Amino acid sequence: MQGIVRNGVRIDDSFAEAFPMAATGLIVTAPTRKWANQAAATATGYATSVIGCDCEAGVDVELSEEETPDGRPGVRMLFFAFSTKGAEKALVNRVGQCILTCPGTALYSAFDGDVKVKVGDSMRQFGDKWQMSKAIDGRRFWRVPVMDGEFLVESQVGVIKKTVGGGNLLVMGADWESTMRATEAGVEAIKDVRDAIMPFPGGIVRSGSKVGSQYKGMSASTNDAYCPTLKGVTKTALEPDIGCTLEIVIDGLSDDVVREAMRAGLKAIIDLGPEKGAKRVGAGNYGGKLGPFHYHLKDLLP
Amino acid sequence: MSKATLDGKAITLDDACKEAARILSGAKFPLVAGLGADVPGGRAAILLAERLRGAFDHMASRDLLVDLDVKRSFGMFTTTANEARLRADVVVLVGPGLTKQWPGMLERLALDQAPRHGSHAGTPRKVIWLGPDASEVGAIAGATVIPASLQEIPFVLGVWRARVGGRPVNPEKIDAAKLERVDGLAETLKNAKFGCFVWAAAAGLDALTVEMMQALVTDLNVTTRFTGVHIGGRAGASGVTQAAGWMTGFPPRTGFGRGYPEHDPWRFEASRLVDSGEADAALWISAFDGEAPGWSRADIPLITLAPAGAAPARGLFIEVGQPGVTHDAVLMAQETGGLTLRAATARSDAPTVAEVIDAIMANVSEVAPC
Amino acid sequence: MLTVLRGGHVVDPATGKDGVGDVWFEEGRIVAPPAGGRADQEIDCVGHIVMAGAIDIHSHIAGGNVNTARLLLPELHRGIRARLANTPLSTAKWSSYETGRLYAQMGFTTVVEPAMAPHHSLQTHFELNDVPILDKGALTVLGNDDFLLRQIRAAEPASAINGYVATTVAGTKSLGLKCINPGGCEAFKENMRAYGLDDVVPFYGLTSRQIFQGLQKATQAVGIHHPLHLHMNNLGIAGNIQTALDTIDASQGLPLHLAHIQFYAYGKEGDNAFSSAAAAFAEKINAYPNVTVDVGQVMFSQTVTISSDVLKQFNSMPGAIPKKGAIFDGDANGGGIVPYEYKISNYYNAVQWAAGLELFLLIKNPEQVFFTTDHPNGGPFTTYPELFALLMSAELREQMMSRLPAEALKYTTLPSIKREYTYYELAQMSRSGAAKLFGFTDRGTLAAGAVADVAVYKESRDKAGMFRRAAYVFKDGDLVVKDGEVSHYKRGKTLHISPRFDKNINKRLDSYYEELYGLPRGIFDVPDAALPHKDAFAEVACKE
Amino acid sequence: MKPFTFTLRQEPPQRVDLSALTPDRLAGKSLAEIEKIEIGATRASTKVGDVFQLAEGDLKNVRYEGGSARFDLVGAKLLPEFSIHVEGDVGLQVGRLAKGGKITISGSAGAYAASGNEGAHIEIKGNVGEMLAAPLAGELAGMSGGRVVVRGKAGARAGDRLRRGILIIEGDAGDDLGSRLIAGTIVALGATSGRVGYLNKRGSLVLAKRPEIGSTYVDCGAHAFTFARLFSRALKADSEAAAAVLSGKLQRYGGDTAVYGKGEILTPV
Repeated sequence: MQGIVRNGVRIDDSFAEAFPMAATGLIVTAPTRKWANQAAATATGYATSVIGCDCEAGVDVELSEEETPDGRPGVRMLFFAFSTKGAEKALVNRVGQCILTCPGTALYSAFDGDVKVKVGDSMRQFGDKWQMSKAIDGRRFWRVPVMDGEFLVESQVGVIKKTVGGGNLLVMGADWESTMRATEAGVEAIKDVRDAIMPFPGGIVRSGSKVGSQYKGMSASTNDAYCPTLKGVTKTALEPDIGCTLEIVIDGLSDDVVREAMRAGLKAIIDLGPEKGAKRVGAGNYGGKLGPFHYHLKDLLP
Repeated sequence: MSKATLDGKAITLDDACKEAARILSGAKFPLVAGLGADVPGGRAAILLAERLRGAFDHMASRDLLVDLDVKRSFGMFTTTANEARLRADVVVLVGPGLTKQWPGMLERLALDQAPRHGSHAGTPRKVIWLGPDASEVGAIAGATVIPASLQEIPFVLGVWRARVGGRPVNPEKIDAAKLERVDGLAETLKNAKFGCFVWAAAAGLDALTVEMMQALVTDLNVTTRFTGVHIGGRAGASGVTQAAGWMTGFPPRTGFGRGYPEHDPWRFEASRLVDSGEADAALWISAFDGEAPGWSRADIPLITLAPAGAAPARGLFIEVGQPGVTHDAVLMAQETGGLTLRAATARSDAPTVAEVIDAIMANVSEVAPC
Repeated sequence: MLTVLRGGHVVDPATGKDGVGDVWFEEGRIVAPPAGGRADQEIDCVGHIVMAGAIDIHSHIAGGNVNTARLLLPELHRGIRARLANTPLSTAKWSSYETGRLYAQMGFTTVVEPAMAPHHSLQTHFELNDVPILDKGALTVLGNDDFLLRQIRAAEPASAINGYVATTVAGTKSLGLKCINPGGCEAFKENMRAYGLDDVVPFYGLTSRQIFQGLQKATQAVGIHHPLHLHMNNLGIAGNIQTALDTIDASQGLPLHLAHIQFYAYGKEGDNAFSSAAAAFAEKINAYPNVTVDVGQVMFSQTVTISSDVLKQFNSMPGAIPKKGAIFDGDANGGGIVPYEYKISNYYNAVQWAAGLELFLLIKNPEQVFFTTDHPNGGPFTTYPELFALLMSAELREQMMSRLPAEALKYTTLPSIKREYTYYELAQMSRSGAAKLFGFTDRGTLAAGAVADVAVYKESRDKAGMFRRAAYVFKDGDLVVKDGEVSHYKRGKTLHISPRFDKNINKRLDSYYEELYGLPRGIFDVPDAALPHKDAFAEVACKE
Repeated sequence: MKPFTFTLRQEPPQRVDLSALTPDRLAGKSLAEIEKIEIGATRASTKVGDVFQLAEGDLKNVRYEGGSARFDLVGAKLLPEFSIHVEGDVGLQVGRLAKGGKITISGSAGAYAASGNEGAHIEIKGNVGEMLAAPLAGELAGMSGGRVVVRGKAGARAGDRLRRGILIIEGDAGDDLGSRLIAGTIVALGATSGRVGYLNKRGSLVLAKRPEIGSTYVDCGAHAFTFARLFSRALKADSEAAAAVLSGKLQRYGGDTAVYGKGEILTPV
């Protein structure tokens, strides 16, 4: 698996394997930046992986007053789930618990999508018949009276059926500090890519997994080949100079977006170089048989 | 002997009918208006309008369409005057001048007597009069009079409906003392066994006001029984409306320009049709009292059917009898809410509207539909 | 002029005829084939079905409630087509004129309006008078009127009740009596929201059962041919089959006509607690030859329900489509006008549709069941041709059933019924049986002496098309329809009876009206002279 | 490409029904065929060619050079993507039941403008008659979508039974503005009179000038409404002034409490 070397960083001749997902986008606004960000952070919390969460979610981009429908500071969030139904269920729960409850917020659909799912329509009844409907330019909103005024929420939200979940980069370095430095550089670069999110904490996951387990009934378990402390006792994928592996996982609204995000992350990591950052970059896959989207690192090099 | 005149000069009835037919047949869009006639007269007039491919309107259309618009865009509860007389334990009269719109009202509704039908028979009737005119204030002994101008009535009804539903009203407009009185009245309405509103659109109520009243009736019927008696428009309006309904499917303000009836209360309003120049000849029927048309234009050919003495200065005039006075007439009876034959009280040989129109019709050739 | 309709397939159950033959008529009457006679006019009817003009026994075509429906729904009947010459207002939708034209085109020549309120009968007659071509008739509604309820409460002798019934029928110029939710409308005025066969009318202390049984007897006693025409309690309510079966049990062995029974053929099975109980209903009817019924078939369409069952109509208001309606508390019954749309995708409507067809197909004697849609309550009368086609073709029914909600089919026996009506059976239902029901001897048949009301249909696989546009229709021997188009109007009569009674009742009624209403009773009369056309009426003989 | 143009020859002698002259209904017809279309509504025939001179052009856009208060049903049932411009006045029911598209009238419009409009953007530079966006006789709902901008005055009962969509009236409104509102939004910048918002169910009346508040409207206080900010942005292109009214704090009067008390009148604080 000997790959290419760029700026001293070894690039595996490997590929990230990603899966189709259904995605929705929401724009939350609030009277202040603080409360818009707070709402977004809460609404996208506990949404790292569909393995154990109802969806994978994250902040796509912060929006300025000029960019939001109501002229207030806002945040654009993306939510990925296995199906449209799954996305709807997750949204209704998250908006109901995290946006409706959050002071000052209003909620809009971020895009038209292929189909619509009910969001405002599903929580308008919180208004106990005092809610009012407002339609403008073909979009419908509910004004739900709440204790600090009104919660304005769009009745339906667009879902794009064919999006991509699971783009990734495996960042490997000498130790935790340098590996983290490189990974964070990658994450920062990817943040600038619109329509893509990194659902794990700070965009980074340390618990990469493999398929299967020594325990019966567990379908996935720690990816021991990349665990530095097991280098001697397991069939490792790590060279002696690698002491830490971190992974960036990317969900995007399209194939191109994920490719673009991975390219941006890879470039940042390479630019940092092996001394301060990563010595090697790899990608996770399942042999190419499970996911239709394959991102070969060699194609993404700067 | 019946009289006919052309621009004030006498002509024979025969010639008058021929002349009328000539004028109307020659017009591009003739108007049959006024329609102040009994049911056979209105019926003949509508048939004539259809044959001429003109339009028809009644002089009291404004009033009849107030009630009809509420019925057809909201819904309506009504009853007969008989049923109100015999059963209503709470009667709410709405608006000024009801005793002028229906001179027999007080006697017919027997408001000073207790209801005779229903489990509540014999218990004293409660009468409330919202906004009577000055002469009517003392007309009913024991009635609760609630003064209100015509402009205030819709708001009062709104406040009643709000309070019957237990909803708040504007405290700047309705102070505590007033609110207490309204709430007392709302209780009276809710506790009625068979309540009844009585109103006349002709008193100046508009469709929004009547809709508010009927909406209140609808609300009250959720828990008790409530209904209404409406006082029909003048000059045979109710009867002619019924005839228009079975003949064309529509009330007056209906046109046949395209060869089938189209109902449009805006387009086929008589005065507008004349004043805009869209109608180019008019037959004005006003057999009850010779009321003159309300339009201002005087340059289109005009044929007037009216009783003796009501001839206008210009145009063709044909004297007709007064329905129910000089001849027996089928009219909508306010006291029964149905058609009835009214015998003549001062019979004469003046022709009926139906007879004159039939004679005109006989001189109109069938207009080939295009 | 002597006319012969040559070589058609003549279907005339009254005379048992069902085969190729000729029909002769002259001077407005059917005549026997003249020996060697030559016709002045000969019409080739080969390939055609020849029947007497059809009779509709129950169709709401006139009266204040019908007119309220017209005025209530201007947006639903906008015109689109100019009329032909010589047929004024024939394309004015829902007008009395269009009613005449459309019925005539389908080969109908007699239609009965089944709900004329005594206090509003003059308007009904005005409207009937303006239905061209057809002969008409009406049934007078009693059973919620104060005078009768007082009589029954006071246990007055039969002669007094008979007198009241007869003078009312005679005075309103009708063909008989209808009774609509007896006592129920009165109970609704007393704020009852449900009312069954044995519920007591407040104030009068009577049950529905007592009222209709009283009227049933009076109808017979005064020689009215038509059995009491009963609109039962609990119309349209799930589980009301019990009301219907109980009512038949209460029929005392006397003639009784149950109106639009489809609306009473409901059980409570299934997840929706609504199912067809038509099979049980039909079985009961088959066992009671004293009972006749009309179906009130539901046809999927936008329509408006018009009924003097004010209680039922009030309860229907929340389901109105479009959402409006008029509720009229009349002197006795009154009326409720509630628009509605029957949808093929609606479970309840689908069950209703199926229940109606089950009744048609499971009641054995076609002279015991009539084909109404209770126009316009189950659907407009213009859907009759489609209904006839459904009765005549199991295959067509199957096609329709495939479009219904599958769940609905579980709660009806319709899929198992293969019966197909023949022309003969159709004519029994719409001609001979209908004539018998009203005691008409001069119509519903092609026997010599009958009025020359004849409908000729060009035979076709498309039964609905065949019955919608008759090839020829003669009214009183006059050709009024050719190739499905009305050529001109003629004026039909309004048929009525004059039952015998003791005239003493009139004096009593005069003073009753004077004392209670403060009105002369004459204000409610139907004088011949009131109508715009002379000779509006024709009398039909009562039973001996 | 130039629009398909109807140039007025002379004021028609009667009202004319122009509902047949929408772009989609003209498609595939030759000029000669179009000239023969009957537009009269009386027994005296009036054809397109009697009233208009035609000039072929892009059928997505129809233009009338010259209008008349007798031009009824201009743009009736108009479909999305199409547009009609009238340089002049129109009569009754402009944009009746339009599904979408754009209609602009340089002059004034008659009664029942935008009646039953389902989605068209209709701009009337002059005044409109009574019953703007209202239902016709017997109908239960008025306009159900789209946007109407009136630069001048509106007649009585504008917005009657409005069900959805937005009316902007820059001039004065006639009596009884917003009667029987079902829902939807009316923004009125000029004076109002009569029973404003009578029988209002769930509609919003945004009034630049505070009206006489009726007995069944109740003061709910002054608030900053997020939806108003949203509307302010969305309406800016159509009416700067309407956008300005919506951009600040608004006093809310809840009503009509005779109905549910779930509609509102909003006026600038």
